Amino acid sequence: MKFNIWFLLKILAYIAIIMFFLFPIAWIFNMSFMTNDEILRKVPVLFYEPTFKNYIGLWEGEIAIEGFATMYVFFKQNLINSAILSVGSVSVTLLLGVPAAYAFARYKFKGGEDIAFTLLSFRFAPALLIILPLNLYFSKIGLYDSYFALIWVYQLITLPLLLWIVRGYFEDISPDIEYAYRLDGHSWFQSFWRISIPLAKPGIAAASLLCFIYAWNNFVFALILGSSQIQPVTVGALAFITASAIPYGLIACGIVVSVLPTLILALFIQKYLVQGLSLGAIKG
Amino acid sequence: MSHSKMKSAIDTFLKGQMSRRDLLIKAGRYGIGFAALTKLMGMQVTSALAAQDFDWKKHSGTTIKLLMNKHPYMDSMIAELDNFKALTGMNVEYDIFAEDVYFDKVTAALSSGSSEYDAFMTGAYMTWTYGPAGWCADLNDFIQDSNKTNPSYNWNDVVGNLRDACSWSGVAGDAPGAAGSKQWCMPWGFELNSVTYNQRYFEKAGMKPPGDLVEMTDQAEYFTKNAGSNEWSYGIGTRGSRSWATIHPGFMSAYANYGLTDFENNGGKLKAAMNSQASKDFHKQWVKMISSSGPANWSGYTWYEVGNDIGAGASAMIFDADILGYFFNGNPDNKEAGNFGFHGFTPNPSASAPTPNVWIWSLAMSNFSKKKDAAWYWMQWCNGPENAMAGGVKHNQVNPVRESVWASGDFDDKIRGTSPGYMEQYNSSIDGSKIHFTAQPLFFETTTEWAAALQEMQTGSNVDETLDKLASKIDRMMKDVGLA
Amino acid sequence: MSYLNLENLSKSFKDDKVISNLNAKIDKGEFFVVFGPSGSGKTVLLRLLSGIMLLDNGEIEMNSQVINEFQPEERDISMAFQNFALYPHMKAYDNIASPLRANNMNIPDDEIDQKVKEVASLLKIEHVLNQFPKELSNGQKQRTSLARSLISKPSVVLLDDPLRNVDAKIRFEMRLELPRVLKEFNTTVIYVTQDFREAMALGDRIAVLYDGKFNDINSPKNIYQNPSSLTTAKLFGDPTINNFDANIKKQNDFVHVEVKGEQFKLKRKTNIQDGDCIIGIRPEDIILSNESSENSIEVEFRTKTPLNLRIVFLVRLNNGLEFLCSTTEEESQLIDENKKMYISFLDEKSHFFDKETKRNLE
Amino acid sequence: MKINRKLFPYVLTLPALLVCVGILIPFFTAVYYSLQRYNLKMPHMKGFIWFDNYVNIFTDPSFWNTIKVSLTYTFFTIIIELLLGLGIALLLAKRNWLNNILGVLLVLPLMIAPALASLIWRLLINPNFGIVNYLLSFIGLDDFTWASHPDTVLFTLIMVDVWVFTPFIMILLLAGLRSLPRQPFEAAELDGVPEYYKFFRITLPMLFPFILTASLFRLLESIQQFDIIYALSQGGPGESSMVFQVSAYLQTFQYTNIGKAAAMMVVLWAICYFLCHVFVKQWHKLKIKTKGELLQ
Repeated sequence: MKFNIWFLLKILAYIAIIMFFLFPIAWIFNMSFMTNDEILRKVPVLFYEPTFKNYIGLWEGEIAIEGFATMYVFFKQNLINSAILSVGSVSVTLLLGVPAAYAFARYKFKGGEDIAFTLLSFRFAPALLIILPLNLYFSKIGLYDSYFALIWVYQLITLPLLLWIVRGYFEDISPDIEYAYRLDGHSWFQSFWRISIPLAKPGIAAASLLCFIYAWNNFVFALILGSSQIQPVTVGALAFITASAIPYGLIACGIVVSVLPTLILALFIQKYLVQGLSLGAIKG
Repeated sequence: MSHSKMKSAIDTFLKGQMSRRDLLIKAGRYGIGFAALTKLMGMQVTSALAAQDFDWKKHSGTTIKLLMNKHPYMDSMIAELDNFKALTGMNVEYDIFAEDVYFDKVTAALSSGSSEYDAFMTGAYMTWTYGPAGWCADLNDFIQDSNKTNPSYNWNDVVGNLRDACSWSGVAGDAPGAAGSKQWCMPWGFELNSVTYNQRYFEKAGMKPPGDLVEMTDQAEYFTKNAGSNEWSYGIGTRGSRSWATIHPGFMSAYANYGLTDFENNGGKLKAAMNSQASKDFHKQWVKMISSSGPANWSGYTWYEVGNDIGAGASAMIFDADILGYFFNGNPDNKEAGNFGFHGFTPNPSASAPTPNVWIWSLAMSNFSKKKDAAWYWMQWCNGPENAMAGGVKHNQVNPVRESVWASGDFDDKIRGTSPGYMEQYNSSIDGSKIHFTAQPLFFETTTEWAAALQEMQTGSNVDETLDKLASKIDRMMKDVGLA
Repeated sequence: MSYLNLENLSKSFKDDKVISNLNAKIDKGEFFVVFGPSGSGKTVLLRLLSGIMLLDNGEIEMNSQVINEFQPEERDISMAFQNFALYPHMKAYDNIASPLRANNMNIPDDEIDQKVKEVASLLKIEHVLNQFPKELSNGQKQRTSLARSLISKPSVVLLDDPLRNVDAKIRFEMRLELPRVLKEFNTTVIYVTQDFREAMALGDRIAVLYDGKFNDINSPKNIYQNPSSLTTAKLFGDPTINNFDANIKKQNDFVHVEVKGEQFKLKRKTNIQDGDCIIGIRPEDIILSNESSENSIEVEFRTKTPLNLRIVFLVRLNNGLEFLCSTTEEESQLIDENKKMYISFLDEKSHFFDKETKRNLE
Repeated sequence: MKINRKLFPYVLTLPALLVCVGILIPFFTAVYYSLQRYNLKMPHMKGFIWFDNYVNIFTDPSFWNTIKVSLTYTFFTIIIELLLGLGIALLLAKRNWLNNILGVLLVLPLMIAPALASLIWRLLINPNFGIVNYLLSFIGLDDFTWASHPDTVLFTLIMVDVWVFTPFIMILLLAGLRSLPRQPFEAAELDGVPEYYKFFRITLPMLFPFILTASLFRLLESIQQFDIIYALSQGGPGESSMVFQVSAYLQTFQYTNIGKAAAMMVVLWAICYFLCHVFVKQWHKLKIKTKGELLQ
């Protein structure tokens, strides 16, 4: 009987988790096929004729409200901007962060921990504290409104995150495995590339996904440091609210579309995430 | 060719010698559709301007950049922008940001002293910050300079209260528009705070729009009490977020209607006046109304939720910007679109007319601009009489700031056609409308604190004590900057 | 001229001198065993030789070339790790092939294949080549690791206690097999162990590592029979060597020994000085009997226990001194513990050590 | 090309450091601002006043309220997210199709930008149209006040924060759980050790470094949370949900009181620095305990 009670509790836990975390998501998805009239009801409508108007509008960038006005959205450009900013940031972060994480994990060197802590401390410099001076300097040196500048600033968010997560994974790899590879006649770089990185892959994958999400969702840096030409979806989606309506369906639709790239990335990465480091002898 | 005949017809129309209806009839006769007519009209306006004794091409080839808020005004400007480009040979770029973040963007951009943007949208209150900070150019330097301003611009055509509201001397307590004021911005479109109500609901309840604040409270209570069996959910929509935006619309309009002021001005020294007995009584009435029959989540309500609720039929009436009602009434995506009535509201039983506080979307010129003269070309075009007319008649530039637009039959037709009662609301309110706040540098600090105090009162704090606390807090803030 | 020349090697971690002034000359093709108790720095020594760690001081000379600053991959030295250090994400095959795929080798795939299979068959692991390390038994892991260290025929192979983590049966098998396999590769082997039997079974020479240096470098037989110090003598032998503070006096062909008032004499020659020293006698060099004889001493039986196919007796002298004696199974059966017991010493097999320095005095 | 082995770690880490160091200039500029009377709209009053801004905020009771609210918010979000995230990670640790799919789907809340997520939550809990409110009405909770009453506002904000950020903890702990070496578990199973003992004596200690890393980052974010709070309550009603970032945001962008805002942010920075320092120290201690110090 004891087994059954545990099993029941487990099922209940699954249901509770799915309800709390996924019901709002399902509802957002649902709303993206509704008109505002259907969304804004005292008693929610469950059966309605799904409309693709929101999706079409987003894609075409032009939403005509008959006999009233035409609303323009730049969502496609926002989406492209988000992609450029996020992919760019994560790439730079991987390039800079993975070797640094390795060094912190593997070597004890003078000032090493200080450097690691300093890098972490960038993470807790409140954005509000630095944003105005940053804007001032970027304007002065002509970096205002450039992808380059934003990708640079995004490193403050993504780099420490990746560094401190991946570092732990490198620490879990027995150094002997790398030494063995060196003794086989491979250079440091080869051992780093073929041994250390593959073995830390789940950590790198998880960290990259999180970095991507944080870059994708960033709001304030892009808003202040860029013109509307390079704004990501987070800023762009706010412009759906007009003086004549809060188009919740459109907002929901924007959320669905803006989440898709991240979701696809997560599905792609999940192979590494769930694979885990189940390789047994990794810890020496 | 019919086009040339049509052009002359348009000229006649533009000179005010032909009504819009006649023009449309003529166009129909020549087989010209509405779209083509619009285009033709734009061209004709442009050519009319181009014919002036004014060098519109002076800045040909110059590119200016605007920082704009996402707004119907902006949309109507963009729709006409090609005409400006054709007229001047200039190029115009613009950055548009959502209203939620727009002013943060402006503050960041201007505080950096960057010459990125030449002109931008602003509210009058914001220039109480931007002006003293040295971010805005004084537009008097341009308006008064006949070399820079085209002869038909006619600044005095702009509603006087609004022109005043957009200027200030920078001295705390000085009224906007008083002697020594600098024209920090110029009005582009504005809002009066009045009552918009759901006619269907009011008919069903057998009511007329409220005559004063007490009646409004009673009516709102009726709607809230009877929400269960009806479509609506509550009686009265007003803003309630912890922000200056909660104070300036309906609340301030009503406050002023009772003859109350935010500060006592003793020769440039300001003393908070929110805790006068009359003010306390007013607050009690107001808090009673929103507590008993405002939205259940009032303390988070922003303008777009106020609009959304009446648009979706949740609230029976709102006391907020008239254009909010106008726009939500016009957008057929809203369930209750077309059902709204408009009502110039006099909260104080002993007052004779409404005294709406105004919100003015304005245009300002960045003091850091390296192309001020060129930017001015765009500005005088943008709210010049021709474009204002085009915006008012063809687009959604409501409320227009020029008397000439209000006087035009076409605009009148359009408004009466789409929103019955709106004109009456406007006419009854406009004379008493102005900025009822005391102009002073801590406008945002004091109004935000005020809103926070309102929230506290709404959730049960003692009104008298809360207001005393608020007043002493504001006095302290004033003292810190040497104004008390 | 030796092939591998270690001169004054030193390495310390913070204040801990793990290796200090270690010297050795190792010949080409030699099976050189480094033996030492745990924590004596054996692994560190191998890491210094392989280039994983850098020396503080000294010189490593290989084939007349100082290789101190060489990267691990440049040294032509391979190593089998105590924990095997197999690449978990590669199959056994790829683990073994790894050294052949290093970029300076340029070996075609079919040749690699052939070599992997060769060495796998030599080590009897052909059937597991397609498995991942986590699917292998410890013995198979150990052979894979060995195969990887040998396949590229490096000049020097370092084996870091390779039999430590495998069970007794495999350990025994491998002890037999290793010399044969290593011979095939005709390579210089430095083999680290903390099992003196393993050291004695495998080594051409044994270097005994403690106090950061090699204290004996000698053939297994010599080390056992003529340890340079009491410490070495204690390390070799199980049960460990009996040792007592003693006073000796040479007389004719005899050495008179006095230990805590008890006196006996050993018939042997020596050149050491009369006086205080430490005498060491291995348990198997003590004859245990129920009958007294010339030079025998009466003892009291305390306990006995089997150890490594021998029986170890603990006996006590009248003065309270305790001895460990070990006998074969058969011998032990001849001894009746309930009767009086006597011990006597194999005269030549006793060792004298300096009281202070613990050096062998002979 | 040969790089000195002593220098090598620096070669690997310095690029990352250099890229971030650019930020130090604006940081120090901001610290400098915090020592000035500096309100953009009152340029004539600008001047160096040493620590007056700090004295002012620390003598202002509303700032202490801000600290209290921020720390309360941080404490509860972290505790709840940690427990929930750990629970979910344990529930999903076993590999099967359901867990694999949930492992991705449960990250969805994190994928929605908090600024947008909050907008949707405003609708979900809207008393007139919200589905959540509608569902709650069946259990008699239809007039739950959510973010519009001081008694419930923190609960509401924490709930949304938990909804958004629990997945962050979950991802890290799930990856951590799955990377634990198997030997100790196998050994424990052979010994027939009970489940709870296995959890407290093996799983939890081995997972601890992951837990520390995850909570460290959540801590830094939570104490600096802005999007969710600003979108849902703007710090209200009254001062009941006024946290650091909202307060500093108002000072910066609405009141243009740069000096005071910078002082508040520097205080926040110092709190983060202190907490971070404690965490990292613990983290190192733990590492040494579980793994032994690296030789090199």
